[in-house]
Amino acid sequence: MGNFVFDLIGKNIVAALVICIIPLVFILPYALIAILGELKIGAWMQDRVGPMRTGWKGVLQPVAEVVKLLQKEDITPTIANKPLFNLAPFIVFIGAFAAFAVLPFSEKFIPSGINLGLFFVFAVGSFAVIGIVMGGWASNNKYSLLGAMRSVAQIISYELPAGMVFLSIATIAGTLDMQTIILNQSGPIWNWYIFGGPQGGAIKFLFIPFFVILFIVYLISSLAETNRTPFDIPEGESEIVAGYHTEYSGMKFAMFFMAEYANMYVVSAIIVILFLGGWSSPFGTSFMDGPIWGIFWMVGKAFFFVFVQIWLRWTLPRLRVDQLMYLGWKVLLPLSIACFMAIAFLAMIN
Amino acid sequence: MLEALFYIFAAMIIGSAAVTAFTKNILYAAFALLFTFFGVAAIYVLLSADFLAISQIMIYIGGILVLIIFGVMLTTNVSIVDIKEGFTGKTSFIIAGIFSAITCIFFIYLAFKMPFINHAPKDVKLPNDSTIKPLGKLLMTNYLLAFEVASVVLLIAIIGAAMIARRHDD
Amino acid sequence: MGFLNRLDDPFNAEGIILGKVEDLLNWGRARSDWYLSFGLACCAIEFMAVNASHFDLMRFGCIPRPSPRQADFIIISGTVTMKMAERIITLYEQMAEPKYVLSMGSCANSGGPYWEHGYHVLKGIDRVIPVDVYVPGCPPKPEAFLDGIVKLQKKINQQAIFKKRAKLAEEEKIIVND
Amino acid sequence: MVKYFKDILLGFWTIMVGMKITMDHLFQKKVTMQYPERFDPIDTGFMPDNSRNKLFVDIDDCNGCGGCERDCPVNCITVETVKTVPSDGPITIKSGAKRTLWVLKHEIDYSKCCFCSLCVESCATSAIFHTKEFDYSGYDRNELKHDFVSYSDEEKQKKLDNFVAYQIVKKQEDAAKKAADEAAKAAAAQITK
Repeated sequence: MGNFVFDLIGKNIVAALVICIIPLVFILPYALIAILGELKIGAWMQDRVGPMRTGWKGVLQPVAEVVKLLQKEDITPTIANKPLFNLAPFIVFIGAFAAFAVLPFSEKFIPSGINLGLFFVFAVGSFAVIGIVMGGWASNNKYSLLGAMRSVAQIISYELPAGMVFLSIATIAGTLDMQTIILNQSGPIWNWYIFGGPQGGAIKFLFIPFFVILFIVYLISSLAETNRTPFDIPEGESEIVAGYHTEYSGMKFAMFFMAEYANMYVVSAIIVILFLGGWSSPFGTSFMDGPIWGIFWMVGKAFFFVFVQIWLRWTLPRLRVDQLMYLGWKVLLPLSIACFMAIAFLAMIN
Repeated sequence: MLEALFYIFAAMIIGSAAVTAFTKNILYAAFALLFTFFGVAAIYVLLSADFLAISQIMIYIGGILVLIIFGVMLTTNVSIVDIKEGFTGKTSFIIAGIFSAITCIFFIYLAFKMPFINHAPKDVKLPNDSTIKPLGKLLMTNYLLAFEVASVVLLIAIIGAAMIARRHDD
Repeated sequence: MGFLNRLDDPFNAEGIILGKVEDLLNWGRARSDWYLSFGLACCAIEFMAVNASHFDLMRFGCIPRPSPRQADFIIISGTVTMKMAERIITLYEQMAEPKYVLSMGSCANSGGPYWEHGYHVLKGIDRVIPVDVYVPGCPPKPEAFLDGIVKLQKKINQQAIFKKRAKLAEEEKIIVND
Repeated sequence: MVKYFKDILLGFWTIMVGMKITMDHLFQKKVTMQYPERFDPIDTGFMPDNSRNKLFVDIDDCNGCGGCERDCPVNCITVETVKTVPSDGPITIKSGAKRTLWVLKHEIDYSKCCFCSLCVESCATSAIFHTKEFDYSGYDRNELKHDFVSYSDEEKQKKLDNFVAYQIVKKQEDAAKKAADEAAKAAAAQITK
């Protein structure tokens, strides 16, 4: 599991910088595609056509938005706390960007192949919380503060079920390293954890229901952690103007925007790595497998889950705060703990 | 390259810790702590203690710092809190001065007496592999009692918090 | 407005590059109009119809934003009472430059049915904030509203970003210099 | 306890149903009528007959009675007229009736108009009616004022002057006529005496 860029350039500072920049180069076009997808898929799901007048069938719409956001006036309210107000979008973006350090793109390329990849992703998620609180408080706006409060309550609540899912996978895989988790699932499609993992025999069928429940639990809690609908009460425009980014305009708002889309990719990639075999081909090791195909499968599968998030956004209404807490603490957490226990027990007797 | 990184992070820790100590705005102090914790985590990484570093980020930044900020923010009038309130005057300066002087002398004494390693020993190899496996084994065998006691302390804290937050009907 | 101001002065020569950059910037501004989701009276119902599937305001790149900080233009859709006018001024002032106003329907254009005897109605929103496009109708058809959007985008496309003063007409220069 | 699990299953099931609906709509035919490019209500007959769009005044058919101005609930119509003079010759409006008034100004302020159609109801000659035009938004409020009279200022002035001149002439004629009448009366009285 050597790093491709280190092999290519050698282990020096240039290679390190290149590795740092690759995720950024990935995020920017990805964000454009995701924004276009959000607009277009949302429109199609409502029998509309979406943006049509910018480029061919509106494909340049996100570019126009970036050009516009660059020109927008950058307002800092007079009574806002200026240092924190200006720092917050960067902290939020760092949180999203840092997670890319351990996300594998293929068998050969992973920016940093540390052995604690899952734990790291889980830990840097907390940066977003700090950034959101910082922005919400520094805006000196009651809606911002309310949105920040809601966001923190929500993210911290839903980190617990997500953590239980991570623990279950770590228990069965015996590692926190993403590449090893993916390697465990390589081979034919039924080696993926959602289909019971690599172990053979009848016990595999005992695993499947628990993994499916864990998969759904993580899908739901990942939506909550990225503040996506139906868990977008931190920025619920019908109640609190725009939540924690009410006072942000121009490029600072674009940073929040980009962090949200980067986070969408991160959680989708985590779903793919934990349950759907990461960069491994669904046709086994013989067909359409290899480092380049690995990038294709990894990004393709992750994009499918980005699509699922968009799909859910245009399907479901927003939850109320108490319903959100009910779902998090009374449904997802007990279910995930029960599944963790069951999987640990099954793994022990296996 | 690693040394340069070390000095950058050390400067970051000291600078943000100074902000935490000297700022008058209590929220600046809380947010400066973010950088202190982050710098400490980075230093852990440089020392090849990756598990400790990520635990530092998760527990201190994700947990404790959020808690502190939450507490500070929910307190009214955070930005105009007068930190000097209460026990002021010359006596407090004198007491604080004595204590600081004692601590300072103690640390200087330590600095001269401690057998610091100025160079990396030849035979010690920094682990390339993760520290997570030996850590888990040690926690489950040699240090099980300490581990369990720590969890009991946390349990007591949770029960106490629940007791305080309980609605008093009487 | 950081980016604009920096670009405003140092280029003195009027050249092709400036013109093309201006075209690009105007293109972005015109094609990505985020509007403040804000409705006042019966015109707002028609405005909602414009958002719905049959007319689809998003075709023009118009995306609703709940916060005035992120909005590019505000649609005054309906009767502006004196009390509401104060709020509209606040909202307009909170919007980030460049910002535009689209006045929709007779009431917003000039008071409409209340323009003569309405003691409580502002006689036209252009008495308090500058209006870019007036859409007539009571309320306007959704297509009439879309025509207003097209006209607004046309107007944005032709705006001068660099060397604004040089391009001003003579009488406007006098006003600016005063 | 049973209810708890039932609720979870029900919630999951309803989410699945909702997602199926949106997925179905993702591939359905889109209903959007793309207005500036492909939507032509007049050609396709989409526009209803009694739709209340831009008003139009056929000034050749307007006899200047001012009924629309009186009936307008928002007073957005301004009509100015002047009487015709015999020297104009035998003039008629389009529908054939005799024209007694020149319409010098027939202005409709669309920024005030509430498109209630009362002027259309009250027009005796059906000169004012709703067209099929609806997209006429402007950059200035005054662009929305429309004067349907196409006379130039000189023509208008001429018509006013004609009327004034005619009035003077008529006054003289009246006075002469009156004098003649009185003279005739006096003559008749003398005869009867």
